Order: sequence, then structure tokens, then C-alpha cells
Amino acid sequence: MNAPVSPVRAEAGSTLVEPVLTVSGLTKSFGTAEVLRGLDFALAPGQSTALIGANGSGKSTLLRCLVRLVEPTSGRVRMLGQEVGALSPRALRRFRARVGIVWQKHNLVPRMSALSNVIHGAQARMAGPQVWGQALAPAPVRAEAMACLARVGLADRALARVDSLSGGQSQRVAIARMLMQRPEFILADEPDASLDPQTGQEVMELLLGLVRQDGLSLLVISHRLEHTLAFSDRILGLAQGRIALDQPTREASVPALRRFFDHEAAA
Amino acid sequence: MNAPVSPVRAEAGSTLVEPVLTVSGLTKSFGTAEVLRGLDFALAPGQSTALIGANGSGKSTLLRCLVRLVEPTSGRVRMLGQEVGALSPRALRRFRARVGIVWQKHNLVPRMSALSNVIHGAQARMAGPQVWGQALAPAPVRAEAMACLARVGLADRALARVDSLSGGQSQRVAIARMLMQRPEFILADEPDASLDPQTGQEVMELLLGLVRQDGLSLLVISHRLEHTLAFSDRILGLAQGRIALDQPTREASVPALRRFFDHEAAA
Amino acid sequence: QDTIRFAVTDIDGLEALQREMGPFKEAFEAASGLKVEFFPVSGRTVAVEAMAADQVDFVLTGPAEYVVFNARLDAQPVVTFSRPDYYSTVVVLDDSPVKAPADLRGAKISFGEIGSTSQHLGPVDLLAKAGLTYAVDYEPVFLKRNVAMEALISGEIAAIGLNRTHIEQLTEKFPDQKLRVVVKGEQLPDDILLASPKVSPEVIETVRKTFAEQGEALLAAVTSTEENAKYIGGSFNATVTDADYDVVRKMYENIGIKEFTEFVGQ
Amino acid sequence: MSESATLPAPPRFRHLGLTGYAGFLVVAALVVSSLAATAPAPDKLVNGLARLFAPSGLFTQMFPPDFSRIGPISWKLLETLQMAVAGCFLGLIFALPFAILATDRLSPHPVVRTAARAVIALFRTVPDLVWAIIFIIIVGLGPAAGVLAIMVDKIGFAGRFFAEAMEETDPGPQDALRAIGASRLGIIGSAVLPACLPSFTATSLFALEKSVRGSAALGLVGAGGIGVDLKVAFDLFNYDEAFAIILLMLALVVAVEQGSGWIRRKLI
Amino acid sequence: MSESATLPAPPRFRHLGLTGYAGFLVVAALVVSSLAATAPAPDKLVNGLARLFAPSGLFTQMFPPDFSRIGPISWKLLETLQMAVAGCFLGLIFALPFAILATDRLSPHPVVRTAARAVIALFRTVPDLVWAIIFIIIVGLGPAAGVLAIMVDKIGFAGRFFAEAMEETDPGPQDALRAIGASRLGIIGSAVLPACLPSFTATSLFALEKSVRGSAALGLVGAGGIGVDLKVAFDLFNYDEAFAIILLMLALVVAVEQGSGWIRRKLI
Ligand SMILES: Nc1ncnc2c1ncn2[C@@H]1O[C@H](COP(=O)(O)OP(=O)(O)OP(=O)(O)O)[C@@H](O)[C@H]1O
Ligand SMILES: Nc1ncnc2c1ncn2[C@@H]1O[C@H](COP(=O)(O)OP(=O)(O)OP(=O)(O)O)[C@@H](O)[C@H]1O
Ligand SMILES: [Mg+2]
Ligand SMILES: [Mg+2]
Repeated sequence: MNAPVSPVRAEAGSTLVEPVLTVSGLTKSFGTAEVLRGLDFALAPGQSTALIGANGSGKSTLLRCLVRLVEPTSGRVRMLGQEVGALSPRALRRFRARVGIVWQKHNLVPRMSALSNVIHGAQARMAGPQVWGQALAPAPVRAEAMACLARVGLADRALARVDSLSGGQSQRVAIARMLMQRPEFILADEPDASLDPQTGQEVMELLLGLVRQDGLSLLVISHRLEHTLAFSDRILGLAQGRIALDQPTREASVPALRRFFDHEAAA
Repeated sequence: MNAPVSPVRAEAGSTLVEPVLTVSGLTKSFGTAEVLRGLDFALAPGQSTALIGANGSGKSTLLRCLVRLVEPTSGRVRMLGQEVGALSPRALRRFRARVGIVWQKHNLVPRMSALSNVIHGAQARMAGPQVWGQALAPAPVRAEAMACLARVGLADRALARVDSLSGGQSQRVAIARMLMQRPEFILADEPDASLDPQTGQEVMELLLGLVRQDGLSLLVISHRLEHTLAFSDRILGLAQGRIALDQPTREASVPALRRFFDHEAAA
Repeated sequence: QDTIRFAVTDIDGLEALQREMGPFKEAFEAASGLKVEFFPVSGRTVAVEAMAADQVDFVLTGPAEYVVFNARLDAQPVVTFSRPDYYSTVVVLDDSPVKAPADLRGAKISFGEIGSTSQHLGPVDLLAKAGLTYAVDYEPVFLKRNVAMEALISGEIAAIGLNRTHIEQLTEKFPDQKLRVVVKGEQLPDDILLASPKVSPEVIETVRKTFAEQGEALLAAVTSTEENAKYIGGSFNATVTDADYDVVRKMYENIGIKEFTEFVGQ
Repeated sequence: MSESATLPAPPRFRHLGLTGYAGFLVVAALVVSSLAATAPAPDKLVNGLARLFAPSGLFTQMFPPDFSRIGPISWKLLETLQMAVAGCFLGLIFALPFAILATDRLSPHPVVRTAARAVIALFRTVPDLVWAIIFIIIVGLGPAAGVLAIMVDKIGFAGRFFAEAMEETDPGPQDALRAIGASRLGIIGSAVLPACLPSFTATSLFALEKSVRGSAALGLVGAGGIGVDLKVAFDLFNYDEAFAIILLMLALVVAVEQGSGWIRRKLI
Repeated sequence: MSESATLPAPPRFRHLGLTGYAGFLVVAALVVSSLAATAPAPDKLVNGLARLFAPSGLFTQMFPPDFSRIGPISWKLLETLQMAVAGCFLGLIFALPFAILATDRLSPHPVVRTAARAVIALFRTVPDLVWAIIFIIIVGLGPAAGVLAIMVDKIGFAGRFFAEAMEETDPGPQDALRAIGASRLGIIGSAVLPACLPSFTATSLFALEKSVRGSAALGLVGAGGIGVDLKVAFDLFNYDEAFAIILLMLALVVAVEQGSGWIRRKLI
């Protein structure tokens, strides 16, 4: 259990600098089901924020709303200095390129190699068939993709088809693809879900390292409370479609967080 | 954090009774990659066994080999009193009906409702269109499926299409489907992976309850060491394609298990 | 213009065309000094449009086709290929109770292709002369001969409209079935070679002259192939006029198509 | 995990093997040689277009469409549609079991699979005319034979496309059901068919539309159909009426496609 | 979570709505009425079979197949295959962009999508004959026109099937790429096409096989093709030769299908 990146806890909720993400009055319904019922929060840049919440509380939906992969029913999102709801298709693309997402279901392109999938991360910067797969990619892109795979410990599986990978391996390919994107803001939806204890720890350290050393912002969803506590500066809790918990991580503890879920289950 | 089922630790590795599962010399290669290199172990009936191992160590592959969803390269599997490798197609079907599996990727039938997916679990007992989906199922089957959904806390989402469910909800549908099967032996591949802390705990209690109260046998893969320790009688560790750890759970501890992964990463 | 492009409407495929008309082509090239390029065209519409688009110069076709050709384009007749014993018939199975055309009242009768001279217009004309009104006194169906023969044998239809060569063919291929002719028509107008209005009069004249002067040799060449046995004993008539085909235009009236005769009346 | 020492990237291409290269070359040569023979001269193209719009040209003659016989034509279209619906229904029903037997994963035995594939191929290869003769003998002239003619055509077509759709679906849910101990039929009914439903809808409605458009099979058995009217219109150079028929068929094709899209959107 | 108080099961069916029921009834009536007209009488069936095997019956005349002209026939088959390969290649190349524009998810605008769908439908609906005339005018009679005739047929066919395959693929990877900020072309090239490759292969090779089998289009433009030979054989009642041609075509169809299966197995 060696943690090279020590999780320094920065000032949570500081609003002296302009927030990197401001969500106001965000709601989202599927048919009659109201999943998000008016979210309001702001994140300071260069921080790691953990988002917790029971299954089905709308965490993944919130992430999708932030980058408009689903259109919010109402409300505003301001992210990286842009009014996300008002972006033209072109500007939306440029904006999305700056936000790296790790999906809960990984969403890798099946039938392609791990390396090709990582190279897809470069589509934010480059266009054309050269970044469609590993066969046509220029040497520097291939080298960078290999480096990203190496950072998640998968360099030796670079040419394996992603559908033959194990759950944890495919999870890490998704993280490598996000790294390849060189994002400014990372949204990670349970990046540690199918990782073994050791790898999960390392991946979380990797993400926190990006925050601490490169100044990125991170919003990470995780059901592992020990990761939530060790790798975030601030914890947001989602319940009944609202932010029901918002505290600096240093004030939180495992029993307290468990009570949040307990309470939620009772409601 | 209320645990109604207290995890009583039974005698691990006892061979006085006939083992419910005996694996001998099991190997499995994909092409040139040797994933399993000769596994030997036996499980006593009525026990909960946890299987741990790094990502890609072959845990899921082992599960598939046990029920011959992939054919092992060599070796023998004896389970529930049957020589699995020697079963005729008919007998294999009857044998599989007795083994309930929760898949790492859930493997639900998309486009169908949660209830229909749970009803599929009854295909082990019944045949014909009546168990193809919820519309044609007889009332008792529907009621039982609803009860299974209720046991995992999803009764209110019974008619939702599984592809619109959240990760944790879909995980629980997969567990409900396994319950519907009324198995004698449960193989659960990370059933707690995408569950929130509270639900994860409850699901593990549910599984252990089946072992303690109904005398089923359980082999559960989990990357959450606290679950491994709390809900098993014996821990098997897979590394380099072999059983590298085999100890009663009462002798194990979180730091010791972490060292297993550490050691593995170093190798 | 040294090469003339020559299409034949009722021969399918270049290979068949070469086989059937190859000797004729050689003989004609030798006799006229023109080079001939063959095109097989499996539909009259395509042939007309190809001519309209100046893709072919000469088309060898049947009388009924000529009428529509002439109405659509100002195509001129050059020479006819007369076929002795080219007449329509209506046939039944030998053991059929039908003895006279009148017995076919209320029956189903198959005619080869819609608008074919010998298989549709001709037989319909015969029946009309016997007092049977098209589509009223009997039900016309259009079946390929293969199908029509089977339908006749199974009693689905009462009679088939055919030309004489078809009877020979069917007799040969269905040795266990005997066909009986109920009514037999008169000689039909001849097959015709027509020229596109865009072909220069000199070329047309050359072609016409070749046929007029070397008819014997050309006919020998045409009939040297098995498929063209139908032309044996025939001749080329280079003095053909459009009015020779008014009889076909009248036949169209029987099947309810008046466009061509209206044209004649003017 | 963090040793980012620059790793050599793996090779770009897998080795194809001699037969692979040879096959590739043969196909490439075939394509190139045929394309070379096809390219139209640009001046011809211009002339050709001018010709189509000339006073006696095809397009000029087609306009305006002649809807004077719209009544009987629409009626014929409906009649054709009726035969097509019945024929497709039968064809698709029979195609499904053949298709199931022809898939890699669901066929009980490789021999059965090969046989099923061969039968489907045979249904496609045997010409309309042969079927026409068979059906005329068995059910006589007319719509019944037309329905059967459409049916066999559809077995050959849908059998293949159904089989291929079933092979392409995600094997995960099927494996899960297999592990439950479900019978082959159970796996098909509860995992394969639901997954393939959108694809089956598309194939089926295309088959329906094709049966209405296609004249050959119906004409051969004396069942009429709109295709025969279209042919007659062209044969008699009634281009404006032909155009009217084409427009009606287009409306039907678009309607079927809309219906297909609507159903599929509900399913996907 | 563990409150297993017996819960009422939800309703079995969703309410269909009046139009839903009406549509369902109409289709059912159509099918049933047509089926009723189709069933052959058993005695007819026996007679019919006897007729097929009678001395001058179809099957008797077909056996044994007459392979005496196998040389020219095989040659013709190859020639047809060559035209088919070229035509399909062109057709599939053009079909792909149309198909992309016609999908719900990838089309830049609903208007474009509707237009693309309409164009594809038009390609399918305009009869062979019209295309034949157009191509004869542009490139003259012969193989070049044949290649083009095959091409347009394939655009209409493949355009639709390609579009539908693209709509059926898992949207997850596409969404992931969209969220990366990939361009539309990037999403197509790196997520949609790889996912659809097996389906595209199947469609394309079916299209190829169909072009070889189909005679109509090629015959019309004077391009010949094996279909014309088959027609001639039937016209002259040379059933044994026709059977030989059918067998050769069947061999080709099976070969193409094997090839398709082989490629798809590598891809899936
Ligand atoms: N496309 C959709 N249509 C209908 N309902 C949906 C859809 N997507 C999500 N939902 C519902 O919205 C709710 C929130 O889902 P979401 O995936 O955001 O949950 P989550 O917080 O990520 O849960 P988990 O921890 O299990 O991943 C769930 O009840 C889910 O069923
Ligand atoms: N079908 C396959 N073809 C090739 N390799 C495979 C296949 N299935 C699994 N593998 C490889 O076998 C190894 C073991 O995979 P497996 O899924 O059993 O791992 P696991 O122990 O379940 O890992 P995780 O904890 O990530 O789920 C992995 O390296 C994987 O890439
Ligand atoms: Mg989620
Ligand atoms: Mg696994």
C-alpha cells in the first residue's frame, strides 16, 4: 500500500476564484420520473470532488447532463468558462474536447484493439482516418497511446481486442482513452468499480496526481467510501434528486458517510 | 450499518463431507496466453468462499470453465456430484439449472423489462413461451419474479427496460434473475461492483443468508476486501493462473489480503 | 459512316445473337461493304429509346413492335423479312371438349406477351372474328409458354394463343401431350428492318439495295442457323410501305388500344 | 503501473498470409478492370442528359404524370399489396426456422447448419419460372400462386438476413440463459428474438416493399400485380402513365419505410 | 430491501391505443383472408407432383443436367461476376454516404435525413427499364451500362440496409466519442463502421450474389449475363441445360456465402 501521491486536502468550496463548474437549478426527468430535481453547486478549479449517492440517485445522469449528452429538462450549466447550454454544435465539440469522461459502462468500441480505443482519445485534437485506429495513426500518436496504456498498466495488452479483456482491464482502457484526450476537467463515473484493490488504489492516485500536479479538476463518482475519503477534497452527496450532502472531505468519515446512505434508504 | 445476518464462520476447507465442487488440474489458454495453469481446490458444501485476484488473473474465466461456457483446455471439474466435463448436452442443461450465476457484465437481455429478465430465471424449471417474458408468464411465476425483485429492492422498477436502468439497478436485476433460478450453488462475479455501500452490504447479506439459512454453496468474486472478509468462510486467491492463497477467512485481515495483491503486482 | 449499329429485339443476349445472326452479318458485310455491329436488346422500349438516343441505326423487329416504333419515332421501314407460314393459332389439348372458337366463351386463354403480334394481337383478332370480345367473352392471361403449357395440361386455362413455330416446338418437347389447332389465322405481316431517322439516306439506300440485289445470298446466310428456320422459304421485300402495317394497327383496336388507328385515320 | 518508460508501439498490421494477399489482388484487379470499361465520356454524359430532356426524350414524355387511370391503378396496387402481405407473412414465418438452423450458435449440429444454409441458397437460386410452374400445377393460376411465389422468394431472402442478424447479436445474454439451463428454444425466444426484432422488422418490411415493386414473380403465375401494369405502360410507350404508377409505388415504398422506422424507433 | 410482502405484479400489456389496435386488425385480416385463398387442395397436390415427374414433366426433363455447354456457360458466369463485382463496388461506395445521411443519429439535420431516405427510396422504385434507358443513352449498350444498372440497384438496396445497420448499433461507444469531441466523420469512422462491418459484409456479398443471379437489369442494356442464358434455355424448353446453369449459379451462391461467413467470423 504505497501511495506516492499524498492526498493533500485543499480548501473545499472556496469561491474566491471563479468556479470551474457551476450548476444551477438543473433538473432532468425521464417521462414522469424526475431524476434530478434542481441541483445547485459550484466547484473550485484544481480540486478533486467526490460524488456519492445511492444506486439510481442520478449520478450518471448528472454527468451526461453536464456535457449535454442528454439535454437537461431545465437549469444551467457553466463549465470551463462556457455556458454549456448555449453552445453552438461546433463550440460544443470544442468544449467537450476539454472534458474527459470515464464511463460507468466503459463504452469502448468493441472489435477494436485496446490501442485503437486509446487512440480515439486523440480525436479531440486531430481529425481524419489517422486517429480512427492504430493501423493508420502517426507514430507520435501511437507512442502517446502506448504511454497512456502503460500508465494504467496495460501496455502488454495493447493489441488485444477490447471485448476479450477482463472487466478491470477494459475499465483501464477507458481511463487510458480519457488520459489520451489531455482533458482539463475529468468526470469519472466509478473508475474504480471493477478494479482490484491494488489497481483501484493506483488508478485513484493517478487521477489525484493529475489534480495535484497538473492542476486539472476532477469530479469522481465512487461507491468505495475509502477511496472517496482518501482521494477527494470535497464530497457531494446526491439524494432525492438534490444535493443532500456537501462537506470538505477532512470533515467526513466512513461512519458518517454510511449514515448518509442509511438515511437515504430510510427516506 | 445494520447486519441482520451475522456472518458465522464455519470450518473452512473441511473435507469430511463430500466436496460440492472439486477442481483438479484445470487449465485454460486463449491462443498462446495461459490464463489458468492448473488449478486444484475443493469446496465443502454450505459454505461461502470468496475468490480474489488481480484484474485479469482469470477469475471470470474460471467461473465460465466451471459450467463449461468455455471449454477448459484440460483438467476436471466435479460439481454438485456430477462430472461436468462428461455430461451429455441434456444432462449439462439440467446441471446448469442448479447453478446460479451472476455475471460481471450482468448479461441482461436488453430491450426487455426488468421483470421479464427476472422471469427468464425460471427457464431452468419451465420451458416454452410462458417464461420468455412477463406478458405470457403465469401468475405464480410473475409473483415470484416480483418477490425476487423486491428482495433486491427493485420492485418499483419492474417494468423499466433494463437498458434504461442505472448500473447498480441492472446489477440487482441480474441478482434477482439468479434468485429466480432457485439454485443450489451460486457463482457470483463481483455482485457488489456497482452497488452503493448500503446496497452492496445488503446484497452480500442476502447471498450469505442463502448459505446460512438455505444451505446453498456460494463462490463469490469481489474486489471489496471488507466484503470478502465479512461474508465468506474461506478465501481463495488466484495469481499467475494458480491458487496462490487459501485460508479460512477468520485468519485473514485487510492488510494481509492487500499484501497478496501487492506481492502479485511485484511478480 | 462505315459501321451500322444493328439491334434485334427478340433475341436475348449477345451470344445468341452472334449464333443466330453471325452468318448473316458476314454475308451482309461482304455484300454491302458496311461494317455491322450487333446489339441484343431484350425489350422494345429499350430498343426505341436506344434508337431515339442515336445509339442504334437499324432495328430488326416484329410487326406489332414496328407500329409502336413508328408512332414514337419517325422510323422508316427499310426491308421486310418475310416468314412463310407465319400465322397465329389458338390451340387446345387434343382431348379438350373445345371444338370451335365459340366453345371458348367464358374460358381462360393465355397469350404469350402483351403486344406480341403472333401470340397476342393475332390470336385475339382470330377470336374477335369468331365473335368473342376481348376480356369480355373470355379472360386473357399472359403466361410464358413454359407456364402456359403446364397450365393447359392441368386444366387451368382452356387454350393458348401461339404462332405456328411454337406448336412444332411444343410438340417436340411434350411428346406425351398432343395439341390441336382450334383456329388458324392468315399470314401475318412480315418482320421488319427499320432505320433511325438519323441515318443518312445514302446508307439506307445501300442497305435496301443490298437486300434487293443480293437477297438470295443473304437469305441463305440467315437460314443457315437452326434458330432461323422460320425464315426458310421466305424473302426480303425492299418495297415495303408503312401502310402495309395498318392491319396490325387495326388489331390493336381489339385489345382496346386506339392510339395507333386514330393516327391512321388522319 | 507508473513506469512510463517509452514503450515500442506494436506493429500496425497483422500479417495477411499469401492467400489473403492473393485474394485481395484478384478482387482489386476485378474491380479496376471493370471500372475501366465503365467510365462514360463526359461529352456523352452531357448529350445523354440533353437527350433525356429533349421534346421526345424520356423525361419530357413522362411529365406530367397521367393520373387519369388512378382508380384502377390504386386498386391494383392494393391488390398487389394484399398478395405481398400474405406472401411475405408466410415466407417470413418459414424463413425463421431455417434461419435459426443456419446460424453458427443456434444450430443443433454443423451438418444441420450446412444443410439449412444450402436450402436457403437453393430457394434463392431456383428461378421464379420454375416456382411458377410448380405452383400453377399445385394451386392453379391467380393470386394463390402469386402468394406462394412471393413466399418462396422471401424464404431465400429473409432466411439469409435473419440468420445473419442472429449471428451478430451480443452473445452475452445468450450465454447467461444457456448457463441458466434454458433450452435452445428458450434462448431463441427470450434472448435472440428480442435482440433481433429491430433488424427483423427492417428486413421484413423491406421484403414486403420489394414484393410490391417486383413484378416478375407475380406476372409469371398470372397473378397480375402493379408490376405488370407498369410493364404494359412502358411497352405501349405510355410514359406518363408509367410515371404515375412509379409515383404511386414510391408513395407506398416511403410509407412502408416510415412504418418500419416507426416500429424500429419503438423497439431500439 | 428485504420486505418481501407479496407485491402485485404489474399489468401484462401496455395499452396499445385505438390506432394500434386498428392497424393490427387490418394486417391480421389481410393475412388471414389471403391465406385462406392459398391453401392447395390435397388431390391437386398429388396430381401436381405426378405431373412434375411425368415424362414431359419439369423435373424429369431437368435430369440429368446437360453440362455439354459448360465451357461457354462458365465463361458467361465469370463475365457476369465481373460486371457484378464492378457494379456492386460502385453501388456500395455510393450507398454508404447516402446511408449515413439517412440515419437518425448521424444525419446532420432531419431535413437532410428525409431527403436522403427519399433518394434511396427513389433509387429502389425507379424501374430497371428507366435506368437502362438512361444508361444506354449515356454510355451506350453493353457491359458498361450493365455495370451502371447494377450500381443503381445496389444503391437503393444497400443504402437502406446500411442505414438500418448503423441505427441498430450500440449507441454507447458513439456517445463516448461524441463526448470526446470527435467530429461526425470521426464517430462514423471509428465507432459506427467498425461496429457495422459484419453486417455490411453480409449485405454487400448478398448484393453481389443477387446481381449475378438477377438477369433483368443486364439483359435490358444488352449486357448479357448468365441470367439471359438461363432465360433462353427456358424459352427453348432446354430444361436440362437450364438445370446445369442453375447448379452453376448455386455453386457460386454457396461460394459467396461461404466467403461471407468466413469474413464475418473473423470480424465478429
Ligand atoms: N434513458 C433513461 N430512460 C428512463 N429512465 C432512465 C434513463 N436513464 C436513467 N434512467 C433512470 O434514472 C435514474 C438514475 O439513473 P442513473 O444512471 O443516473 O443512476 P446512478 O446514480 O448513476 O446509479 P448507479 O450508482 O447505479 O450507477 C434511474 O432510476 C434510472 O432507471
Ligand atoms: N475470449 C478471450 N480471448 C482472449 N483472451 C481472453 C478472453 N477472455 C479472457 N481473456 C483474457 O484472460 C485473462 C483473464 O480474464 P478474466 O476475465 O478471467 O479476468 P478476471 O480475473 O475476471 O479479471 P477482472 O477482475 O478484471 O474481472 C485476461 O487477460 C483476458 O484478457
Ligand atoms: Mg451510474
Ligand atoms: Mg472478471
